[in-house]
Amino acid sequence: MNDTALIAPSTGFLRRALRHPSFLTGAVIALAIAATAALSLVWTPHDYTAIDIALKMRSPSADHWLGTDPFGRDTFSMIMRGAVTSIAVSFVAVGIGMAIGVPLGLLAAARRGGPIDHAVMRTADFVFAFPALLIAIMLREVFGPGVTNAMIAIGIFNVPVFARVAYGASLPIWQRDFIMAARVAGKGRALITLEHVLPNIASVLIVQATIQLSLGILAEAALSYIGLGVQPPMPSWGRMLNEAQTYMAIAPRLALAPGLTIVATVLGLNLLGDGLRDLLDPRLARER
Amino acid sequence: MSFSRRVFLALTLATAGLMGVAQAAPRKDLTLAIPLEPPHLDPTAGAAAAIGGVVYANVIESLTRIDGAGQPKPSLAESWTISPDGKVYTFALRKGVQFHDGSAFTAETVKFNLDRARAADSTNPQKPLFEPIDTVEIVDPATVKVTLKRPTGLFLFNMGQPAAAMLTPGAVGDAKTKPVGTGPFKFEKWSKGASVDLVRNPGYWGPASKLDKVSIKIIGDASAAFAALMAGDIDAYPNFPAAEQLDQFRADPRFKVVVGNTEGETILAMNNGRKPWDDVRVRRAVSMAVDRKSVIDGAMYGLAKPIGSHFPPQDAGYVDLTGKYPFDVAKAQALLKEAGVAPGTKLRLVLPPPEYARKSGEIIASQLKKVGLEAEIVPMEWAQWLSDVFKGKNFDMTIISHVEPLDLDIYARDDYYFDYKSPAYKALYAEIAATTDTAKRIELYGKAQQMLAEDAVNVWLYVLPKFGVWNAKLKGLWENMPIPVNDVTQASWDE
Amino acid sequence: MSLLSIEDLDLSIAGTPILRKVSLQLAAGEVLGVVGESGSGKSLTALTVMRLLPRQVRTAGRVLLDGTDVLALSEAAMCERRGRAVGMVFQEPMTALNPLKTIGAQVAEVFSLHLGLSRADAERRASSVLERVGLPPARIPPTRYPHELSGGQRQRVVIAMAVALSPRLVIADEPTTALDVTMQAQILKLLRRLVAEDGAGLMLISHDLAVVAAMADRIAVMRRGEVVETGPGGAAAFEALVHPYAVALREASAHEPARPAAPPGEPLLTVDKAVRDYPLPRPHPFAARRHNRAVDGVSFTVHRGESVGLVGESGCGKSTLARAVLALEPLQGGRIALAGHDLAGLRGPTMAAFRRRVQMVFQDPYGSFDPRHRAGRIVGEPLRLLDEPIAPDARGRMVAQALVEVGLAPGDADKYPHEFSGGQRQRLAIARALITRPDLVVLDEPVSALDVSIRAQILDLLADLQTRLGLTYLFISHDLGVVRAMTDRVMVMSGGRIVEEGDTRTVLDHPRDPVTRGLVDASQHLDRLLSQA
Amino acid sequence: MLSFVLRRFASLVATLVVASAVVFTAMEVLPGDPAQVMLGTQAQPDTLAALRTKLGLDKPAPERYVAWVGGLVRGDLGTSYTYSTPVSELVGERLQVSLPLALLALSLTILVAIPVGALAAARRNSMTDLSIMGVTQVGIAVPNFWFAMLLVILFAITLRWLPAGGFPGWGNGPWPALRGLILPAVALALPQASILARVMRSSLLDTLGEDYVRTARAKGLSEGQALRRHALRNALIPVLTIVGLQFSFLIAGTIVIENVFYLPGIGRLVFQAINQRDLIVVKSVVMLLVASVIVVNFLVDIAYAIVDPRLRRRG
Repeated sequence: MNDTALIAPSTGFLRRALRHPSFLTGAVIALAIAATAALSLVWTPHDYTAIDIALKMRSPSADHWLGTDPFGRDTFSMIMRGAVTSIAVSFVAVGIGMAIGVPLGLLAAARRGGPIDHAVMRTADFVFAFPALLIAIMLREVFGPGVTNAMIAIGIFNVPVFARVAYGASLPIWQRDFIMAARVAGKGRALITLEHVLPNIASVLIVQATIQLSLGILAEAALSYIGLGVQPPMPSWGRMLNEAQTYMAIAPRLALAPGLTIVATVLGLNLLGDGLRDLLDPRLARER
Repeated sequence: MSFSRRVFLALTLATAGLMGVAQAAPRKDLTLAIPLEPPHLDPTAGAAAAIGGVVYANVIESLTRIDGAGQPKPSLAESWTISPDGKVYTFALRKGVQFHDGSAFTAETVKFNLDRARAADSTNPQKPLFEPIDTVEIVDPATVKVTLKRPTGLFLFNMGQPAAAMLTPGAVGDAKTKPVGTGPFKFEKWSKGASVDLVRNPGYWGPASKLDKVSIKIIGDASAAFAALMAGDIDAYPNFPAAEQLDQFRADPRFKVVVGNTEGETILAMNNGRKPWDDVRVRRAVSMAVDRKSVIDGAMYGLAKPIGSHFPPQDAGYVDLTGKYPFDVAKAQALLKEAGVAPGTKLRLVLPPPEYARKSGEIIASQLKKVGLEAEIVPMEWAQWLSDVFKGKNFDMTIISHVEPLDLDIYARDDYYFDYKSPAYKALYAEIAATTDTAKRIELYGKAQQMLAEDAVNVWLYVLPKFGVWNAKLKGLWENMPIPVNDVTQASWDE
Repeated sequence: MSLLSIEDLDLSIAGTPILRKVSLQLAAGEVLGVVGESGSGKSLTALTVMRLLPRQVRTAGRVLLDGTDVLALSEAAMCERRGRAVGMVFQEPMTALNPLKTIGAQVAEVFSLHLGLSRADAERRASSVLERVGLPPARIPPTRYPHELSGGQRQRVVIAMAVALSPRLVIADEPTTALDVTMQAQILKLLRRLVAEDGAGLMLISHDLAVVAAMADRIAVMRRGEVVETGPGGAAAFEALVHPYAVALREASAHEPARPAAPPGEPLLTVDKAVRDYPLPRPHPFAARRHNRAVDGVSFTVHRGESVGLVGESGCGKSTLARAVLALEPLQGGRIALAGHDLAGLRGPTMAAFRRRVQMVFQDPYGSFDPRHRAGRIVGEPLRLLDEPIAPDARGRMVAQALVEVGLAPGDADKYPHEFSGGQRQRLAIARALITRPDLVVLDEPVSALDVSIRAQILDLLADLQTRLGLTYLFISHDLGVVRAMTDRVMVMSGGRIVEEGDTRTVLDHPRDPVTRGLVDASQHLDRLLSQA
Repeated sequence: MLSFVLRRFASLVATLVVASAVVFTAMEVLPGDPAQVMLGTQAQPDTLAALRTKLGLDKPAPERYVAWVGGLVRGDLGTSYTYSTPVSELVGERLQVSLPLALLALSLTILVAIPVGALAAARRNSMTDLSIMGVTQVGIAVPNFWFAMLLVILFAITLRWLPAGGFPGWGNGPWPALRGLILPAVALALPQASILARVMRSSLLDTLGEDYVRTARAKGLSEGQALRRHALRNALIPVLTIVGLQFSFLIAGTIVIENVFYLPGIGRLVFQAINQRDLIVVKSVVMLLVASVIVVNFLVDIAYAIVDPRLRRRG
């Protein structure tokens, strides 16, 4: 690790950010999706739960911008409200992952080589070996399907990710001379972790959080697709895809709209993450 | 020669030519697909309908058999006599019948099978069917006398159900993986998750099948099934899962689409033992709140027949009660108010996995919302549905299709999941069960339907339709599905 | 005609000019020394000759190699010349070799590539070249991987590749900077012998004027992308340089700060049979733990007001010993005491009191600052060790005073570390170490990361502060010149033990232990050693 | 090398033991009675009890755990409650679908990703690089099951080149079976290949910046030669890690994709078995999946040691 690995707080962040194409694209997409989600809480063109069989399978029109589904619900309204589901699930899952994973990773790094380090990292490896989907299925079986279980399942999957990232990013920090300087200044491990390690790995964590958000959106879609996510009447992009599947031959539009929305959202978040990485962490930028 | 004559001639010649080819080599194989894989192939050891769906009548036979119209017909029992008190059935067995492994079918076999099914350690899923049997006696190798504890009107029908299959004693242990029966087809191979293959049984006692090979594939996904039919990978899908795709098959001359009936009364079951559904006014209000037409249009593509009580329209004794509680939001609200059910009352609407339940449930939830009932949709897998709803009665409402034929008895059971408690109905059903006279029975069936509808025990939605899609040249498949089986014994290719 | 002739070379990276009108001449059989501090453009000049520049680089001017302008050659023609007409040796032997290939294969590649030799022939030739650079196959089989070799051995492999085809020109870019002093002399000797045998020209690039002067026939001094002076090498080099920058370089490398001799006071730090073990990973889960003994029964005493040097090659245990003295790592045997108080018993307030009295200055000043903290916070960090929490304004005053003491402005407290120059950063580090008015300061290679010209200023500051504040120094270094200038007594460490100790001048002028002798020989008599080649 | 393998192996065994305990406990808390599922709605209490005894469900949990683990060690995965066939046989049949699918997807991933990533790195900042980066960026964002649906619409429904789902079995020759696996494998491979190509690119860019590549160039190797002979193998080390991690994703992906294409693979087996409360199958198959991930990561570690001589003699 060289000097550029750790960067000083920069005054020109915003100026640089506005010139960074992928950050800008990603930020615009992410903000658009977030704004749509927020808007859907107070307004959608139509009631996204209103089933009116008489209106079923309408093609896109001025009234129904993306047409209607087999229950006569407005596809556009459902996609808008589906954003809330996706965002809520992936944010809570990242929250769970960070709240548990980061402290564990920091603790393991602070106690490097000791039994706590081994216990934490082996557990992380172990949880990692369980495909998240199996965790989701088990949770569904025990607690019934629902959005909470999706959050927990994805959250559990996020825990070892954040633990490893926090651990991996902290280790080189602990090797740095300023940590020894802090110890000479009488600081203990906890204080050093709080005052020196955490601020210095914050950018890495932010970048990882963005990546996990986009993975969370994909995972939520996959879980909803196989019926483990949010339950009707609350719309979800993944379940819309599931419902569209039998209509693939008749109305591919039903599968295209939610699918493209997922792609756009995940793409946006990934671009945002790449951009943040460039802007926050020059060393990692090269690896893009 | 005019143009049209020439065309006609050409067509005739072409048809003749095709027929010639067909006559030279009529197809002797059939590939059909079913949505669910059977867990195993022993109908006497598992409840899954898919078991009978594969082996019933094709591989394994019973004393009687149920035909496409739902009537019991002679099978391994050539004929029978019933004592005047309706308690003693004497079956004359078909002679010279051999199992696929060469063992003989005799009165011994019948006694073995019936005794096994009702034994204390029996794991027969339909054990109650055998409960009325008091004794089974061997009169001679070709005659069996069965004495019942009480007259049982449906006994012949019950003896034709998959669970009453006759297995050879020597192969009972392996029946789950290698069923050995007396049917026109022998079990050949089961590629788990993919298909079950059957071949013609050359030693069959009855008229030989016109098919040499039958392959039953498992394709659960509607879009995969659609593509497989279109590609000609399968010849028939007797119970096609997606109504919305039928129009495409109808438009294609290669296919025949048959919308048939099943015995599956699809109901919105209410927990009669739980407040507020224990109040008949509330149940009536719910009945009025549900718009059957919308449900059928939305969930079944408009292709199901509505019912107003627990009885399918095609069966003898049916009474049309669909007009009893017409769709009326205002009236439903008034009734609820009268019964003291506040708007915004929450309820658990538990939905088992099948599409019909999930789709109907979503529509019904939105309909209930209009009368002020907030239904929380709780989807469940079968295992949990069985333990939570069916056994634990932990639900307010659920949607389920009762596919067993002539199952009015469930309303007379103690402690059944929807918890209907009516001594009057119990008495009525006892009378039905003891009645062997057909006309009298039919009349009583009518009374039972009226009584159930009056009490609005459940909301009866529709009879589960059966969408058969198959190659237009194929004939002899069942149009209806009185019991959930795929009888291919009469199937053949058009010549 | 000269072998290499660089004429008016301009070089810019992404529009920023880096080299300006660089002109250098090198004849066959001659050694040209290029000297300059980091960033002077000497490495880029070398890479231009090899045409191994980053893509964004634009060049102008001519680089004639045997009369051909390499800047005008096609890439394919250049590939033919690299390794065959010009060989190059790099600074970092640890990373200059492919870790996944054996050394034999890596050397053999030169032969198979340029001569089209079969694998067996190429390997045979590789063995003989390895033998020639001092890696006889009998002792160091060519089937070894780089990680199985020491730094010096690896540098020999790199040299083997550079000289394998006896190129007309060898470029060596800081070939010994990453090596220990004793190794340094051997490698330089080897390089000189090889080019002499082949009659090749050698372009030797270094920041170390002594090295260059000892090796080169002619010297070019570079600064900020320009050649500021050229002159003769050898013994005459020092006297001949006239450019002010060159003179400053020369004087700095021989600088000795004024240090009035102070009478040693009472014992401050006593180290008694200290032992420090590191556990090694177990070969299998049931094996007994094995240990690596980094400090092996070391005893010494440092008196108040003294400046004691601790020297030794890297890995000799001197840094571990320093960490133990700072109570950052526990001992497995023996004891360390400060003014009679055993470090092992320190807890809470007594530990804070100890830390207040013993502070440290690190080798890499930038690395010892949290880049996210401002200078004021960094310098004030040890103030938390005071018994009483202090008010923010008092704290600010103390920080400002500490900054002034080391020659910085009070206003610098609001700057971030990256806004300071290298020398200023080391001043900042010293300010931090002194803010609690410690008795003992451990200085771990405090000037070795600095350029020569700045080095002198920092040494002056340290000497001045010691006198003014009555500090005691434990001065760790591998650079005997600095140790000679800064310490009263010196201890020489090797293999975890102190092999020799005594008055600095006595020890360095009349070394008794072979280790000391090796160190002294290598650093002081570089030119003599080389002349024997 | 041997001691390294031994140490890793010991931790592998320990992990597997913990995994078995976790899986067993998870099964214990699943609600729902396997006997009830098998016998359906008409079953009587005494029938259910009889079946439970037959299945050994009436024994205490620790006893069943020991019996189960003991069986696993001997290679006996138990007998399915519902299928009444040995679980190993069931698994064996399903593996005939899942294993070729996973291998096909993995080889597709590797065969596409490594050359594409290497190309992008070699042509850094060119149009080729930019387009590869753009395509892979989208590839990562595409949910594999949705991509699968698109493939079905295009290749199965519209063009009718390939089947939309189902698996004919290997009995009818390899071609029909392979045809059934092409679309699922492509759907599985796309996102993984996108990720791997990007990892390959950045890893190769890193190694291309290493000193030894410069040394190689100074020897006279052209850029391409230096890349192939020196950078590539070093760049593969981090790629190997990702391949190991991707295996876990691939397994999860297989479960979803098998459902889209109705393939009778391991994923569907778990799904069905959970729904039917065929707990012995669930336990054994979940254990198998987890073990395969753990073992693959173990193999990746060993592969490191083979690729990287520095690890071979590690203490």
